[in-house]
Amino acid sequence: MRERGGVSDTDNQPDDGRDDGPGNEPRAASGTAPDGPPAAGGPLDAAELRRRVADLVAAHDPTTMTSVEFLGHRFDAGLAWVHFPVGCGGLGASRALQQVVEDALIAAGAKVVSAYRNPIGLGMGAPTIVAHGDAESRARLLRPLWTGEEVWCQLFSEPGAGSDLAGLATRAMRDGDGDWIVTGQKVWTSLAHKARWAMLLARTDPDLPKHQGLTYFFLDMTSPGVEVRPLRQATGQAEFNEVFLTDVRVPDAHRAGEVGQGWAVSNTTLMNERVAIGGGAAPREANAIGAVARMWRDRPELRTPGLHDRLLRAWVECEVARLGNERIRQQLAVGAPGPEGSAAKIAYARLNQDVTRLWLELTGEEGLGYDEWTMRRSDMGQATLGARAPGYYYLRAKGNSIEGGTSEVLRNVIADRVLDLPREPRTDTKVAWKEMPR
Amino acid sequence: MRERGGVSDTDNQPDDGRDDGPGNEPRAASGTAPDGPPAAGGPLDAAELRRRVADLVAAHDPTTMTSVEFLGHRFDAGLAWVHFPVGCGGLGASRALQQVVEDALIAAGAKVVSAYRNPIGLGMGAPTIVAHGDAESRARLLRPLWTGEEVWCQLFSEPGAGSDLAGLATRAMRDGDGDWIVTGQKVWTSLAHKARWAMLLARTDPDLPKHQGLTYFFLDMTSPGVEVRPLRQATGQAEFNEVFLTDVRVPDAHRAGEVGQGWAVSNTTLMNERVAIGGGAAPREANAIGAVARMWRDRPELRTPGLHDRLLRAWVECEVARLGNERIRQQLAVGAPGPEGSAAKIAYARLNQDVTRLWLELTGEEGLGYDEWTMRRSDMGQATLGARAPGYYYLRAKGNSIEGGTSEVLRNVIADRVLDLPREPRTDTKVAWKEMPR
Amino acid sequence: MSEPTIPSLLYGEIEEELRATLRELLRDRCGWHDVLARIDTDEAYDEGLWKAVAAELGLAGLLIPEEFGGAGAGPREVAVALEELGRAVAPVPFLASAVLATSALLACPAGAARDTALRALAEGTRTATLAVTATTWPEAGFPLSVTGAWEDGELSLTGAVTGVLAVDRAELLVLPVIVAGEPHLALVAGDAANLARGAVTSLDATRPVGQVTLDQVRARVLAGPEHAERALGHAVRYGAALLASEQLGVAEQALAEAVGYLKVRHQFGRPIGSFQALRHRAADLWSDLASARAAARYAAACLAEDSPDAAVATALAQAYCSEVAVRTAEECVQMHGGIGFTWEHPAHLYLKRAMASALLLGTADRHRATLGALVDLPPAI
Amino acid sequence: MSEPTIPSLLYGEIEEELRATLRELLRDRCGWHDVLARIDTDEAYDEGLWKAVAAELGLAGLLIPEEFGGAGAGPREVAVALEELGRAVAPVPFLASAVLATSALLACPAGAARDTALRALAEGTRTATLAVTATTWPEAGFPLSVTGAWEDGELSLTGAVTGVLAVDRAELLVLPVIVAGEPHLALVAGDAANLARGAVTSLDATRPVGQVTLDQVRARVLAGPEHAERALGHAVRYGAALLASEQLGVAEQALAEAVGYLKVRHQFGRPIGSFQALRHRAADLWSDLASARAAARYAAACLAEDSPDAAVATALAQAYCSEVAVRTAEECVQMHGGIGFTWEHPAHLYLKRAMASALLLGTADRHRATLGALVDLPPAI
Repeated sequence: MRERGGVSDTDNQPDDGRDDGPGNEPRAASGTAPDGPPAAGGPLDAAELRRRVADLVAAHDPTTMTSVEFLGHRFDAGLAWVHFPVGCGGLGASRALQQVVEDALIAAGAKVVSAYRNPIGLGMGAPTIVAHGDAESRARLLRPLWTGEEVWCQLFSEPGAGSDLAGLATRAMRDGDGDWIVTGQKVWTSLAHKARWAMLLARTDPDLPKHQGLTYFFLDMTSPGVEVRPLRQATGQAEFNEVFLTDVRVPDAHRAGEVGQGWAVSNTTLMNERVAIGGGAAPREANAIGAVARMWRDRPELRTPGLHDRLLRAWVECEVARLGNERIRQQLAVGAPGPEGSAAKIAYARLNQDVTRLWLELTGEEGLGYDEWTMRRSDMGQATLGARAPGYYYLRAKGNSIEGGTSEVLRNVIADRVLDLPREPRTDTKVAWKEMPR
Repeated sequence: MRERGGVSDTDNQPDDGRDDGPGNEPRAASGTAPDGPPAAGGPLDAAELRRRVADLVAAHDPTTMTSVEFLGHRFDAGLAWVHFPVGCGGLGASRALQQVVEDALIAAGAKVVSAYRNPIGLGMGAPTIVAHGDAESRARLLRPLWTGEEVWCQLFSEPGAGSDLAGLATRAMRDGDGDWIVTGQKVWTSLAHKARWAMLLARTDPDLPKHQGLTYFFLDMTSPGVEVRPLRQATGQAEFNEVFLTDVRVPDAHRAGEVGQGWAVSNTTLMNERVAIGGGAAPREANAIGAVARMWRDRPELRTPGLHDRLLRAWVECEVARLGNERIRQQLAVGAPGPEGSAAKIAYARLNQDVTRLWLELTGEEGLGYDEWTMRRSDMGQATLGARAPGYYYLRAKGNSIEGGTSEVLRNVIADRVLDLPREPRTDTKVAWKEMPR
Repeated sequence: MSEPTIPSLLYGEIEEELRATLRELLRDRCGWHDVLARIDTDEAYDEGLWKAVAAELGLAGLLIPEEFGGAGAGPREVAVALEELGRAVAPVPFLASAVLATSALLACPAGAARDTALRALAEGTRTATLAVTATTWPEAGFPLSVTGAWEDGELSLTGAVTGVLAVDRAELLVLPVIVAGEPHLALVAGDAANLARGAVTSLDATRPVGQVTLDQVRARVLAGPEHAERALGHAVRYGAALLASEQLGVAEQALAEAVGYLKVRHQFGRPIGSFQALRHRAADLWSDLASARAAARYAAACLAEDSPDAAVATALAQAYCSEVAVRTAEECVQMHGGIGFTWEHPAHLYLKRAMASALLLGTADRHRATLGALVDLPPAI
Repeated sequence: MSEPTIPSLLYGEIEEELRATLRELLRDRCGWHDVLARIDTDEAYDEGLWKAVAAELGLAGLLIPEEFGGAGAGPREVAVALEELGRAVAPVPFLASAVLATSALLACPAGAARDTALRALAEGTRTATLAVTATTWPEAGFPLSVTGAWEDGELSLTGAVTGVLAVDRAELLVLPVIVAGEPHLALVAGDAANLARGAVTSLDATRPVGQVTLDQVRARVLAGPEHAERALGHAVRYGAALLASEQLGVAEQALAEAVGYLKVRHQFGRPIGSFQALRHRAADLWSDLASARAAARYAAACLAEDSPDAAVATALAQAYCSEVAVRTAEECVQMHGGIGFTWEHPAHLYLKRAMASALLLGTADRHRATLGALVDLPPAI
């Protein structure tokens, strides 16, 4: 939960973008611009890409091999992320052409890779590797990340560093031969129990102010000293993990970006998380409001006048939020991204909380029950609607205003970046990290 | 509005009670302890007081004279405020015996003085004069204050000093002969247009931190240089005034408390305002909820299911607030005052705003109308229910969360004094007033 | 439940141009000091401004086809105009004339009376109103308070309507009447004989309501039983859908005022906008506005393409935007503290416009009930 | 509307003593770690704690007159006990046995079955429940799901009830049944032949519900048609009124946890409790609690003096306190951030208790509807 929380929180540190230079750099650099040579062949337009997809499918019939094998061939053909450089699974083409490839592959009968197996690697790991990894890291890491053979997770948040990610305490110290020895505790880590690699943010200089003493690493999760424990939530499920790092050795070659530039590098990761939050317009009555509306329609005996008013209010809010998201999507499509994403995230959390509570109240007696408290692992995210008892969704929704940036932090983002309101006095950005009260 | 606002705000300055010594002193001193000699005669118990009332009425038949005349005799008999010292309209008796006097006077057929004519003088002026005025001031000021011959107002708030009353800018400078020359602008002053005297807080030393450079005066409102202008509100009415002070001369004899002790003295005034907020338990459906409930009952054609739910919610909130106030009253009665007063004030403001809005929505078409925009003076407070159009009450209610301490300041009071939450960092209490950004 | 593809919720180039032109005009000629000063006069409307808006910019004819001299634009453009007029709390009878009366006329069958009226409105030489109680909502029944009778081949009307927008100002009244038990729409001249009218003191003095009384007043028929009910419902729905954009404009201005004040007002040695509680509330208001904009745009877009979802979109926009406008205007007062409660500050102008608008053309509550029926969420029995 | 003088809303000396004793016991034997550990076991109730509370402290008999071995106390004392039990989220069947079943028995006419049961409950040697679906509300109709027949002079019951508090734990079940078309209350032994019962996995694992199925189960009559309906309504109203005090206790503990965390948790170099947005929210919760305390106290006091306002007081307390408890527990999670969402933190215990309690004995919504009828605020037609 805080894993993604940490991510966005950081991105959103009210003052970080201003007072602390590094904060804004990756935003400007935007990480993933093509930097490889243009591929041989014709101009990289849609027709050329369709031709390459046709060549790929002709050479490697997806129906005769495993998904992993085909994805490997796709990577080698530069058709994984077309805007990545050649050799990194891309062609240095325009990002807008990616959809052409996806469509052509579907038309050719090739299954499109699901983000489910390796969502963090695909969404955040890959852009960071391309932007900040050295040639060796790119060559080693990107292909198995893409095929899903190597799952990634993110080691940012800590018990003492949630909204204030830059205050993290995990310590990386150089040893005699230039490697790094890492010790600390990370938390809210999705998929850590399946991950081969992690994006790790650690403190390399506690004498500097908190944003300046951080360094970013790619961590091999099979290294000695890495221990992953499930973290059980109020729902009974364990969606996340705690990760304990005890004298874990990380080669300096696995450092991403310069020493002390970890905050800037992490912003590449975070920015890409934020982009991933978008997507197509959901249909009306998607999410929990649909479940409540169906229950209202199907079970007239549960209806009361007071709940009717609440249902209608909730329906209005949900539908307006849906239109708001669609408007954001339309703005992005014409290249005019607004800051409404943070507002949408706040609204989603609040609405999902209100609606799942309404659901439980409408459910009445059955709402007193639950399906299962036994701790079970969940790979990522909340259960699909209908899979569990209403109580589960009520409890799970409580996390929505915490994970991926607390609603409080997001309000600060809007106040700072949109409304340009004066900042709160801050006491934590100029002092050495080790002097900071905690 | 801010006039009372300023009052409570000050009382409630989060840090003032801690960082700035003077803030707490008058609270401890509590101002009005008897300091005159005990009156001659028997022990000052209820029987004795009843006897004195009987003597008073026998000597001065209230049915044969004006109210002012009788009040004068009552003052002279020490039966105005029995807990005040002898000579100050009191007998140095226990405060709890005041009710005995009131009851005995009613039983004797004497009209009890209404606070309406001089509420600020009676509620806040008198305790301040007794606690901080010199003998001459007491002798000169208390009797006509009590009889209502001299109305009082309070010159605390300023355009630039609302919630932050201690930041006020009105300047008092000593001239050659020891008098003070006062220049500045005050605002939100009820009754200034009728007042003979004012409680004035002014800055005597801008080089000190803001709480330390204030001094308190009794100001003769007929002095040259005092100009009173009505302040019109959103309702169209002018309940308050602006008061402009231009080189107004105030004799040093009219200073209350020491130079630089104005903040402490003002706390006597403010504390007494807070006490006055109490009172008896209101009946059910007092306030605006009663008007809405009656409209609901009397005009079934206006009812809708959605408004029904809102009405019931509002009714619950109002009734619970009423019980909450009653509980506060009961606590005070057994001498265990709690900090619930601030919460009650916040709740009242919010509820009155919600309920008057509901009233307007229920009213429908007639709610589009208004009774009168012409600027009219109002002596004090909002119009009684039923006297004006619903729209008036809707508009007037907006002031409830501002006057007498904004809801924001009162939340700080609760956070500080009740929950003992850590304070916000402050930057304004240690620097010279003149250096403070504004 | 019909659920068409969502149309564009953005502002097109022409809409942005229209906005820029109108905003400039309003900045020059309709500052809040002007609006405030007018309230203390007997002239509710700024006639010069109305002439500039209606005739010179041609906004009165936005909805009117070019064949009648109009701009042949549509509800999306009207919505943008309303946003700007709302922002300025402009004292002009745009909603009554260019939206309500115009859309009613457009929904009536062609005919001499209608066509002449449309031409006059498009020119900006005449102002009209829809003579219904302004709190009516799209699904309310046809009004029964005015009846008509045929006398010597002429329609004669008797009755009264209260709470009518711009009734004292309008040269033309589009009036729902009952003739021989059947609904009709009639056209009446504002200065007709035996017609009495006047404004009442109104909560929103920048847009007062008034009443009209008719005692055998001569009228012309605009629509008979086969069209009248539909035309009236169409006009009220059009008005409700577009009013959401005006509410959006009011809310935007109220928030802009509040945020501006939060930046400059200092207390406790800091700008008050640096206090987190106020920052968060301002952020929430901004978020609400983003949603309101989407809802208002969707309603206008659905009208523009005559979407089957137009009724849902209208009810949705009203249910949401009217509450956002009131909440934002209320917070604008609160964030200003005492000064926001004075007559000499514009906050009360936004508050009164927002609150009065929340009562117009169906409260949020009415529109939620409508939605319940439209999207199959019926009440409890 | 009846409006009696408001009774004392404060806590009396005896009540404070009771609170101190119980709080000490709960602090020693019912820390949240204990409660949490129990959820992962098969034993829903802490039998040792229940014995201490019910028998040793004698709280099971608070409502029971001394003639039956009870404490002869009243609802005010029960309310205080519930505050403390709620604070501790104590896994004991107090509400089911000492409140619901006991008040039902007390409302039945004297008789051997009843009197014996009361004595056993007062001793703390038996636990009872009122076998109704726990979401029922005071004005709900008499349940029809169990019917009784006379066979050889003995009452035999058949049917089922779901969602019953403590049903798997209780030795005695007070059961509303229909005999010959008429309402009765019957007493059934938990271990009676042909009776099956069991708990279900519950949202609030510290107070699970379960079902009971009866197939010709032998029973004794507690109340016939002349008393049964009133006795059942009395018990449910008693339970609802006093549940408000438990909800108050849950909310108090949730706020205390949250405030404690706000003081120690540092982010951005400051305790998070110094951030104004959180300070204000905590202050608002505290204010709500002050009101909830008044409402809960009023309900208990009205029961204690058999006030004509008891029905209003009950509906009011439930309508208010159940929402305050949920809101406070939700904010407790939120103010803790991630840690508050973990299993190893008590916040979810308060949240689950608060939310499940909000469904018990009538939702806030039901109670508001009841109030509407009681105070003459009828629904729209």
